[in-house]
Formats: sequence, structure tokens, C-alpha cells
Amino acid sequence: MKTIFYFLVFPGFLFALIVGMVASYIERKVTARVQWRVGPPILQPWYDLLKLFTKESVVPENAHLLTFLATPVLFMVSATLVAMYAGMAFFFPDAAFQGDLIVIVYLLTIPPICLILAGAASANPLASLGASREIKLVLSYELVFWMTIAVIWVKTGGELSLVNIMNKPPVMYSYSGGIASVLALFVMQAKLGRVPFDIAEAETEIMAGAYIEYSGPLLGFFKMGQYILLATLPFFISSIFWGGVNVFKYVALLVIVILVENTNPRLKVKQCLKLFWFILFPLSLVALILAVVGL
Amino acid sequence: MNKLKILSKSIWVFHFASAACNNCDIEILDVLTPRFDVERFGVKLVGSIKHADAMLVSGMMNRKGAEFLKDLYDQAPKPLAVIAFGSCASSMGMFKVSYNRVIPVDEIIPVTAYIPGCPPRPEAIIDGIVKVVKKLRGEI
Amino acid sequence: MINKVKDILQGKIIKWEEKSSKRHYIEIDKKDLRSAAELLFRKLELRFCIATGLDNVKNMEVLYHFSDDKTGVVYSLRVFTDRDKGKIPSIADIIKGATWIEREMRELLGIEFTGAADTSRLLLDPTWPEGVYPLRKDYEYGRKEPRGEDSCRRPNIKIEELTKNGKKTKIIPIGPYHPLQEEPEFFELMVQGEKVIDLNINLGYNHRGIEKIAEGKHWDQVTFLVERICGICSCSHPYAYVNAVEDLLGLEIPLRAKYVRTVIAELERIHSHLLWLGLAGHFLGYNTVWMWAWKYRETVLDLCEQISGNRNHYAMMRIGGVRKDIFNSEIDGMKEKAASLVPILDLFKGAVIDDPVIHARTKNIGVLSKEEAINYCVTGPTARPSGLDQDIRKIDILNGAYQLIEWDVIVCQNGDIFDKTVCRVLEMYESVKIITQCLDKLKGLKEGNIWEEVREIPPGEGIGRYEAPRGEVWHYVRSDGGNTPVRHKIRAPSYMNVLSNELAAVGGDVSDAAITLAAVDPCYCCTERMQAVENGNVKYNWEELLRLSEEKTKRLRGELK
Amino acid sequence: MNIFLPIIFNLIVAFVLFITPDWKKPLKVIAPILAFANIVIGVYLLFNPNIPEKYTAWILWDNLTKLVFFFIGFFGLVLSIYSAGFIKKKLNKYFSYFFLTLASAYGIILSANWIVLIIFWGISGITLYLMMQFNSGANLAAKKTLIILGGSDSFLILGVAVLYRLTGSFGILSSTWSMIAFVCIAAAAFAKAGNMPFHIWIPDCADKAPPPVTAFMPASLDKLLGIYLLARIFSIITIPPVVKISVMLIGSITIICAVFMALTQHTAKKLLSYHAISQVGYMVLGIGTGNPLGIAGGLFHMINNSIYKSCLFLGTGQVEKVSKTDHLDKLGGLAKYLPITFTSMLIASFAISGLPPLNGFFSKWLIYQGVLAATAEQYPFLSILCLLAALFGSALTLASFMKLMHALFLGAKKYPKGAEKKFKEKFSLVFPQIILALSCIVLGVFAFDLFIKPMYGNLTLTGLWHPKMAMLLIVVGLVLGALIFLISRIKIRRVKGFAGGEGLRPDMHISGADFYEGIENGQPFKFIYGLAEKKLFDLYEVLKAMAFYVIKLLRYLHNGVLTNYLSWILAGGVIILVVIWFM
Repeated sequence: MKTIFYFLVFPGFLFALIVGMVASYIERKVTARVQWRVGPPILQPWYDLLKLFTKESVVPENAHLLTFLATPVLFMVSATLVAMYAGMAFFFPDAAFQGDLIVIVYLLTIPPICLILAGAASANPLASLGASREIKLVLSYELVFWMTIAVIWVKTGGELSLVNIMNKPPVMYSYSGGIASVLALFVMQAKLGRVPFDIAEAETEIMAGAYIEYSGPLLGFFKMGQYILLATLPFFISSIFWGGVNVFKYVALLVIVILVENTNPRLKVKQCLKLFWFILFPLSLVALILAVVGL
Repeated sequence: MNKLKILSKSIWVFHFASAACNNCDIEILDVLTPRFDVERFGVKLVGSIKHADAMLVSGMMNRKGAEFLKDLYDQAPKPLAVIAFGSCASSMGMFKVSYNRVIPVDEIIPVTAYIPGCPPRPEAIIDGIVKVVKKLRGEI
Repeated sequence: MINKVKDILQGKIIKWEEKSSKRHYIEIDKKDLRSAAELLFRKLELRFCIATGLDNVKNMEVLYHFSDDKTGVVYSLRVFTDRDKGKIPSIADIIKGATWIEREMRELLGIEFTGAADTSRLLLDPTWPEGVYPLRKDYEYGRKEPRGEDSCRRPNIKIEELTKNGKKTKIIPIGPYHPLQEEPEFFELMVQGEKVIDLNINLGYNHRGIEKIAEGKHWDQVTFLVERICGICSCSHPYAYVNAVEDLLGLEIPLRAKYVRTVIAELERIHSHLLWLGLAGHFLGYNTVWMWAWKYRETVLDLCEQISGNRNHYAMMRIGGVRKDIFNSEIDGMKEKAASLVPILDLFKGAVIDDPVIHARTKNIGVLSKEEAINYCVTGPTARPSGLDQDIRKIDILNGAYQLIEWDVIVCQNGDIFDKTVCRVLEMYESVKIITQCLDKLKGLKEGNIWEEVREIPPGEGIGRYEAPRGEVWHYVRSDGGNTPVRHKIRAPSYMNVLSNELAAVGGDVSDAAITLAAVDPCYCCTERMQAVENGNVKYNWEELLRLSEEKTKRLRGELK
Repeated sequence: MNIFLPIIFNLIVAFVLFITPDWKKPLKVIAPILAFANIVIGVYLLFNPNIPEKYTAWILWDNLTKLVFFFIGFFGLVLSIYSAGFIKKKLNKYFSYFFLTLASAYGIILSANWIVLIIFWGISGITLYLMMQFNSGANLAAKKTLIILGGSDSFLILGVAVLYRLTGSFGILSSTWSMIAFVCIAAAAFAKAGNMPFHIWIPDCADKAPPPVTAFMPASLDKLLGIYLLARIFSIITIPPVVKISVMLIGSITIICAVFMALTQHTAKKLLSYHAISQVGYMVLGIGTGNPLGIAGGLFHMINNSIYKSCLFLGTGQVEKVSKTDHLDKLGGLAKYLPITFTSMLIASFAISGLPPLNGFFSKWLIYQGVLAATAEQYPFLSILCLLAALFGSALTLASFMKLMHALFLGAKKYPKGAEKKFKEKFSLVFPQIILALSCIVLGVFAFDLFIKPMYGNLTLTGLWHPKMAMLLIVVGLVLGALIFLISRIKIRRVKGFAGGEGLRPDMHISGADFYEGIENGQPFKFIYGLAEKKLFDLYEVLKAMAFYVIKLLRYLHNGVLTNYLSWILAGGVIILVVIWFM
């Protein structure tokens, strides 16, 4: 019962959703300010969501209905699970379990998969293209992500628990940890699907990619999942690299995401792959070697 | 909960340009940019009709385009506000004698609002949006 | 050059007509057309502008216009053919840029081109009845064809397997209603994975039939009509049109009008280029560039509004001059505003041209080599980045101030997207330069004298050109002495430029294709020139109008007495 | 009941079926019933093992044996049902070989004597050769398989001989360290399981053999047996750390290389076969750690892999059965017509990609912890690299399965009307898939109760993972989603797909086959894939080419001219003389 409370209300669904909506508001507002605009009102994410849930859902004729309906919900659920595990380690250290690090990282791959399946099930060429881009994006950043996690393991002596990692001195204050934490920022940007890594959504190229056929509540589930991820990922990165979370660290990470988003054009899939595999991966290898050496 | 009331807080716009002269289309983009910034009202431009709450139709309906208008209207999730944008969409304007014309927008699909002008000034567009919002809320 | 043309066409010329020093009409037999076109295009390296088809009722006439981009002289080959089942040899295999116009003439005028590879419809939809040609004189003005229910859709092509290089090829649709395009247009990208291996361009979603509508308009009304060909070139089209009529008349307009025309046209160029820059940023996912470019574009629009009273359709041009004057008292303020653009341009130059990610996205992408640029007859900022030094403003603006002031043509060499961007950014500097100089000159001139009275248009033909932001705008008018044009041929720059995409976009990714398609600054409304008429409803018939005007004349006379 | 019963029972069944005529209809029912009887016997024996006193020295009966013992019976049952629905001709022969294989598998795991093991080992290789022939055109692949497996048998014999020198007995007893024995026996195990560099028979076999055969032998039984042997050798010999880390490295190289090959395959069965190889890498990696966690993970992964991999092969078989092809370019949009196949393959592909809370995640999770534990002991950097390879390998696995699922079942491909009739799922083909897919979930969620506790009692884990709770939460979440669906009273309307206004046409279907075109054609991968396409990494082909080259050389010398022979003899004689002179 307690677990279900964790899951649905506090650090899980409701909490993460609200934080995510605030974060999304901050994102849109700061973006607007950077672009000399006023930006939306504070309740805008809430209005968007509410509106989506009052609309009807249209499903393409040729789509596979069950997959089409289930993937958005699964997207949201898996994002919530991540939020819950990450949040529990911070708010209820006693209830957290050993080795949640790997579990969280693994769970983080589920939302992209739901997106891919959703795109594939839409029976739309542009959605398929979006799905194919998303999976390539996952392939690109996953390697670097694991490398940065490995740096943490080495620095903390094989620690698999978020609570223990947060209790140790922050990883980022070392050469290897510094490099790894910078790389993790790239990964976070990619995982959030923000510019320059918004290749899977690329509105001006493939309309909305995998989301193209989604409407109404189904799109609303995706939106909720995205808000939750937006709330969770900076939280997670901050807790493993910056030695815990507080409002300042969180907002700082959010601002980094927003600034990068607003000062870069979108990359191509190939360039993305090249960036992660041939530039960032060797860097992460250097970080790992440094970590093993003890720097 | 009034569906349309919520809709009026967050209007996602799909832009359908039939045979237009580009000016309406440019002015539509223009109201998103810093001077006019309609994101203040929750207006956002979307690429897929499936995400749309409002369809802005600009330009006269020519033979190749009119077909798709009906299709896209059917594909859009309801409720959907249709806005005939500019003189051509509202009344076919100077193209009423073109050999490639069909029928006006409002005879193909139901139109919620007309924004006249060639092209409508951004102020007129915002005025139009405000009126659409009011209409959705039932205030007009 | 004229002598060279005469030499090379020796024996083929039936009649040489020199309208003015820059306009030559050469009548030849249609069997000589291919060789003549090849000689002019390949040997003398003249640029093919466009072909104009005319229905003379007794026969069909086709004019092939070639331009010498060094001197600004236009040579038009004139051929005749029968009205029914008239056939003309196709030159599309010699000049790639003639592909579309031949298809267009075939469907709108009913002229067959023998040997043309592609004879499918370009602008009209598949349900348009066979054998009905809207541009012919016997097609009544304002007539409309019946339309079958749900039948306009392109027929479903039953290609299950499309292969190229032994690999299966799939189609990615871009358009007709795609966020990449402000106007409807349908590109079929044939892809393997994400690599584009072929491109199919479908036009006609924006076809309005403006050329036909113009035939029912008074000469003066046509300026408003052509303004609505394209919202962004809403000064260039009228400019070229009045140039064409003034060419027909042989008229030179007052100096002040020339300066005013130049100022408004250059303002339009800056606003168009800023618009493109912003949209290019948007297409690359760089929304900040979009927002910033459009923020500063408002300054330019303010200037336009200050001069013309409107943000987009300026209605400044009239045959014989301009409609509105610039007040000398406002010039200082305008100059200040124009000068304020320079630091902004510096900002964009720095932000866009030095950004490594933009380099990665645009360098060596969508390359159009010089040879291909010549072959596709591209113009303007699509041609100049490929190393072609052509700018109509330098050579052939009959009534503009471009010869009176100092400015440069921007030419780049690589022909990729990056060069196209650089070219446009640098051109904006030149435009600011031109505007400032013009405003200075205007200050020294007296206000008022801005148009020559033009009472009637004599029979004849005229060609007007102008360098629009996207390239050369081409207008050809023919008059029979009446108060409407007999034929008004319009060719917008995108008509030539868009076709070059089928080369530039191939070989890149879908992402590259997106920006490549946008990089010619396409303007489909221009490409498919509408035909328009002011008031659709015929409120008065001819007799009534005559009566009304007679009444008014009588009344006025009475008042004057 | 006697412990030998499973072997004897299967041998008798095989013999009887071999001599009965080819009665198709009754055989289709009888064979699964016999397989069911077999598993009943197996389960009974599992709880009441009756080992006669005088044979105790000949029988191995520990946890490892028990585990494999049960699953041999399980796969026998599942695959006999599927085979009954799939195989068309010579059913009696097919099932005869089938039960013979089962008998030999039981023989291998029960025998405590190397000689007996080698005999059964050989039999299982030959039955595979025979069963592959049930597809026309599989001759060459079958030959290749036989040569490689037979070759590995000789390694095994050599290894056993060395062990005999060390221990003085043919019994499977613990022994001192011997490099040669270990390498030889490990090579045999690698060849059977399909680890690099002896993996080369698997893609050919999977491509050519009937899917149930592929699912039965290379995907499940051969994995069980190969990894069983590896685990056995690890349990009887104390391995030095250098060898452990080399085994781990071989495992991780296998994971990455095979999965990269899988990524770019254009036929479903080949893609799966490369995954069959890459998954072996995980098991080898786990067992190579040599610590209980890793070995437990490796063994559990062996079971899991057999389950989901055979499920995947069976699903592919189903697809191939209805559409007559497994070429990814030509398929798509089948989810509508084959819903059960789609669902079970989806579950299996999530399991193979290691998504929580499915079984694949749990076993990988154990392996990772094993490797992490190993980093503390020796070679931390290399161990971490192995771990990363395993982690990244699962991302790549996921990627290639997304491609597979998209290419087979999803996308914009349309079939003409009336395709429903053509694409019908047969119960006998679908039922095994359901069982396997359910096992993926059950083994994932109840891994502690079903696997860890019975085998290891209280294994200490550095990281705890509660699949039951996660599963519960996912269910709660889905219910929540459904509730939101219901509360907001959503209407669902089917409309045309949106592609910018134009109608969707058949040629707009983007196939999953092209997903990784960019990777395939980008350097340096293009170069490596080019080499792989030329079969330069294929030991068998390289050796074959070398052999042919040598033969060609010999043929050049062997030209039949007498004087040449004489001069050769003379030259040889002179060399011998010179050598003798200087000795």
C-alpha cells in the first residue's frame, strides 16, 4: 500500500507531474525570454494537458490498435517508475533498495521504446522514420551513458545504490568525474529529446515524427510522460554527479538544458551518431581510465 | 467542465495554406514572433493535423487543394475551430473568376470565424483569435 | 554580341525585329528551333529565361527568351505553329530549365512538344477535362470546369516495389501541407534508409490562373493583381510588370520615382532575406534565429508601412511611376532606422556564419555546381552562390536607380547551403547601402513629381525584368491597343529554382533535403502564378458601365461649367 | 523409477518411430503426447531421483544437472507441439531424430563419465545434421555444421585425454589446472553453444534449417548443453584469473561483434541467429567471472535465452509460414493478422533486450553484479570494459529487435482485402509461443522463488531488485491509464493516416530493414561489414579457402610427370642427407 502511495502520489506520479509541469513552464518561459517574447502563462502546461484530455482520439485506419493505445500509457508508467525510484532514494532513503542505479538506467530506456513502438504502430511513413531516428538516437547516447555510470562505479567503489552515492562526496569534483558529468549533460539533453537532439520529433522535417498520429488523450499521456521525464532526469543526473539535489542545482541543470536548446540547430542522425561514438565515447574512455587510475 | 472553455486556453493551430499568395501565411508566422507573441494566449503552431485544435485556412480553394481540406477536417480530432484567414479564404477575393477555383471554404467545411484582410494585419489576427476564444467560451 | 547572334543564326532568321537596344525579337522556323536554341544556349552561353506561348486565334506563337547576363540584352526566338494539333520540337533535353514550361504550355495552351520526355500535367489536376485549354482565347473569362466528387486526388500509383541500385526504395512524402512549407507543395522523396536518392516534385496545389485573370483586367488593375502573386515579392512583380509596360511604351519615368521604386524594392529584399534566414533557422530547429530575425524584420516592415501604408502589399507601383511619395521630412528618421539594421546584420553574420553546428549542417549540403546551375537556368540567390555573376539590377532595370548609385553583386563559389546563406546575408548589407544612398539622393530632389501620365497603351509587346529577392522576375505583356493586356506572361524566379532541387536534394539525408528544399527560398505561389480578378461579381455589364461613365462625364462637365 | 528411464524411454520412442510408416495424422497427436509423458517422467524424477547403488559413480545429480534436466523436457514438449504443426513430410523420421536428440541430451547431462558424455555429444551433433536436412537446400549448411561440431568433438576428446593423464580416470572429477584440457573442452563447449570464434555454423544453420529445428537445437538444447559443459568445467577445475578474464573478454567480444552483425541483417532468421550468438556471450561472460553470482547469472541466462530465443524463432517460423518469406524488406504490418505471434514475439524481444521486469533483465542483472564483483578481485579496468560491452550490447540488441518488430509486424504496409484468411494463426503453432512468452514473464517476476532459492538458497546479492513490486506498479499504472481513459470518456474514431494531406500509398511504407542504413554505410563500419560480407571472419570459410589453396599448390606439384617426381625424391634425399650429416 505504501509502495502504491509512493508510486501514485509522492515522489511518483503526481509529484513528478507537477514538478515537470513547472519545469516545462520554466523552459517555455525562459525560451520565450531568450527569444524576446513574453511567453505563456504559468498554468499553460496544465491547460494543454487538460485540453488534450477533453478531445477525442483519432486512430489511423491501418494502425495496430492495441499497440497504438497501450504505448502512450506505458510511456507514462515507465517514466513514473523512474521518477519513483529516483525520488525514493532522495526522500525516503530507508525505503530505497540496493542497486537502484542500474534499474533506473534500464527503466530509462523504456520510454524511448514505447515511443518507437508507437511510431511503428501508427502505420505512417513519417512516424516510422521518427521511430527509426529515435532508436538510432538511443543507440548513440546509450554507450556514453553507461560509460559515465561506470565512472561513478569506479569512483564510489562499485556502489549501486543511489542513496549511498549521494552520501559520498560528489563525483564531479575530480578529473574523471568532471568529464563524466559534462558528458552526462549531453546524454540528458538527448534523452529529453531537446535541440540539438530533437531529431526524432523534428517538426520541420518529419512533422512530429513518432507523435504524428497521436491526438487527444493519447498525446496527453505522452505529454505527461515527457513532463515527468523533464522533472526526473535533471534530478537523477544531479543526484549521481553533483552529490544530491536541491532547488538550485535542479534549476541550474534545467537552465543548461534550455540554453543549449536555444543556441543550437538540430543535428542530423548521422552527425549525432558520430558525435557520441567517435568524439564523446573516447572522451568517456579517458574519463574511465582516469577514474581507474584514481584521478 | 466545458470542453470549449478549456480549448480556448490552449489553441494549437494547424496551418492549411491552399492557393494563397504567401502573405497570410507569413503573417500567421509573424504573430508568433517577438512583437506579437501569441504564445501568451497558449497558441502554438503544430505540424500534424492530429494535434490541432484550430485550422487556419488561407488562400482560395483551388481544384487540387480543396480535396484535401475536407480530408484534413475529417482527420482532425474534434472539437476543432476552423478559421478562414484573409480575403481569399473568406470570399475568394480577386480569384473569383479563376478557372482553377472551386467553392469557398465555408461551403466545404463549417467555419468558426473569418479574419478578413489582404493580408490581415497581425493586430487583426490577434483580434480574430480573441474573438474565437470568446466564441469558444460562449461569450459571443 | 548582337552581331555574334546574327552570325550564328545566319540563314535561320526569317525576321529580325529590334524593339529597343535591349530587346530583340527573332522570328525563325520551328524546324530550326532546336539548333538555334542549342547554339544560343551552349555556344553563346545565353541564359534561357522562359518561353511564352500565345494564342493568336489564327495560329499559335511561342517565344523563347534568352538573356545575355553581361549586357542585359534579351533575344526572343519567335516560332509559329498551327492552332489545332500544332507541334513544336521540344528543347527540354538541351535546356533542362525548359522542362516545366513545355509541360505547362501543353496543358494550358494545347501546344504539343515533340520529343518531350515528360508530358504529364504540371499545374492542373487529373480531373481537368482533356482538350480544354484555359489560356486559349476561346476559353471564356471566368468559366469554371465541373469537378467530380473526390476525384482530384493523384491516382494511387500501384508501385509495390520501387528499386534503384538494386535496393528497395521507399517514398517519404513532404507536403502538400507540411510545416516546412508555408505554401502547399508535394515533394516525394525517394529514400533508402534516410538517404534521398531521387526527388519527385508535384506542383499545382497553388495554381490560381493569374495569367488568365490578367487578360480581363485593366492595365492599371493588373499591378494590384500581380502584387498578389506572391506576398513576399509583392513589390518585385509589379515592378517587373510596370517595367514591361514601360518597355512597350518606351517610357522613362521621373528620377524621383526611380529612387522611390528602388527604396521600396530594396526594403522588400531585406525583409524577404531576413524572413528566409529566420525560416532556415526554424527548419534547422534553431528557433532562436527565427525569432530574432523576425524581430528585426519588423523594423523593415515598419519602414515599408511608413512609406506605403501597408506591411506587405505596398501598392506602390503604377505604370509611369509610383503611387506614393516619400516625404523629405521623414527621410532622416528612415535613414536612422535603416542604419540600425547594420549592427543587427553583423550579429547574424557572427551568430549564423561562425556557428560550428550550422557549419556541420550546411556546408557541402545541397550543392548545385556551376554547370548544373547553368543547365537548370536558375537565377538570383540560387545562382549566385554557384558562381554565376548575374544580377538583373546591374544590367536591365529600365526604370530604377541602380545605375545611379554604388553597390556590388555578391557572388560565392561553392553552391552549398552555407554559401546561399552567406550570399543572402551579404546582400542585405548591399541593400542597406542602396537604401541609404537613395534616401540621400531623394533628399536633394523636390517632392511631388512621381509619375508620368500614361493615357493609353498602344499595340506592341514588352518585357520587364526585376531582380526579386529570390531571383529574376520576368513579365511579358502584349497589347492590341485595348485597355486590357492580350497576353501577360509571368515567370517568377522559383519556377526555375525549385526544379534544381531534384539535383541538389539528391544524395543527402532527409534532414539535408529539408533544408535544401528551403534553401532556394521557394515561393510556390509565384511558381504557379495565380490569375485573379478584382470583383468576382459582375455588378455592371459593359453597356451599363459605359452608360454610367457617360453619365459621370456629363455630370462632371456640368460641374465644370 | 530409474534415473535411466528418460534416456531409455526416448531411445525406445526414437527407435519405434523410425521403423513405423509415415502416418501423418496420428503422429501429429502422438508425438506431443510422448513428449508430455517424457516431461512427466522428468518432473517425477526431479523430486524422487532413484539412482541405483551400483551406478552412482556413473551418474551426476547436482543442482546444475537438475536445472538442465527439467528444461530439456520442457523444450521437448513445447517444440514437439510446434513441430507437429510445422513439419510436413517424413514426420516419423523427424520425430525419431527428435527423441534421439532428447535421449542424447539427457545422456550428456546425467553421465559422470567423459566417454559416455562424448558418445552422446556426438549423437546430438549428428541428429542436428539429420534434422537440418528436412528443408531442401540445407545440405551445405548441414555439412558445415557437422564439420564444425565434429571438429569440436575431437577437441573434446583431446581435452578428455589430457584430463585422463591428470586424474587417471575418465570420471568427471575435479582436477588440477591444465591449460590444454581447459582450452580443448572450452572450445567444444563454445562450438556447441555458438560462441565466437566457433559461431559460424549458427547463421547458416538458422538460415537454412526449418524454424522448429533451429529453435530446438541451436537456440535451446545446444545452448543448454554447451553452457552446461562450460559450467561443469568451471566447477571441476580451478581457473587462474588470467584465464577467467580471457573468457570474459571472449564473451564480451562475442556480445558486441555478433550484435553488430545482427543489426544490419536483412532476413529475420539470420538476424535472430546472430542474436543467438551474442546471447551466448552473456552466458560465457557470467560463467567466466567464476564467482557464484556470475555463474548463477550465466546459467539463469542460459535458461532464459533458450526460452525467448526459441519463442522468437517459432514466431519467425509462423511469419514465414504465412508469408512464404522472411526477408524484412518484403514484410510489414502483420500485427493485425498475427496478433498472438506479435504479442509473444514482442514480449520475447523485450526479454532478450533485458527490459525489466522480464526474465532477461533478471539474468543480465545477476551477470552484471557478478562482473562488478569480479572487478574487485582482478583486472578492474578490463572487467569494467566487459561490463560496458554487456550493457551496450543490450542497447544494441534492443535496437535490432525494434528493427525486427517494425519490419515484421508494424509500419504502414497494407495487405489487400481477404488477407485475414490467408494469414491465419494455427493453434499448434501459436500455443508453444504463448507458453514460452508466459514463461518469460513468470521467470522474470518470480525469479527469486523459482530459481535463486531452490538452486542457491541464500545467495548474497549486492543489489536487490524486486521484480514483483515493479510488475505490480506497472499493472497499477496501466490500470490508472485505463481509468483516465474511462473517466475522460474518450471517443475513438478511425480515420486515414496523415502524411501532409496526400493519401498514403503502398510505396510509402518505411520498412524496418533500412533502420540502420546510416550505420551500415558510415565509416568505419562499412569497411568492417565489407570484410564480414566476404566471410573473412568466418573461420570455416577461411580454413576452407586455405585448404583449397594448399590443394591447388599440391596439384601443381603433382603434375604426373615422372622426371619431376624423381627430381623431388632426389632433392628430398639430398636434404635428408645434409640434415643427417649435421646432426
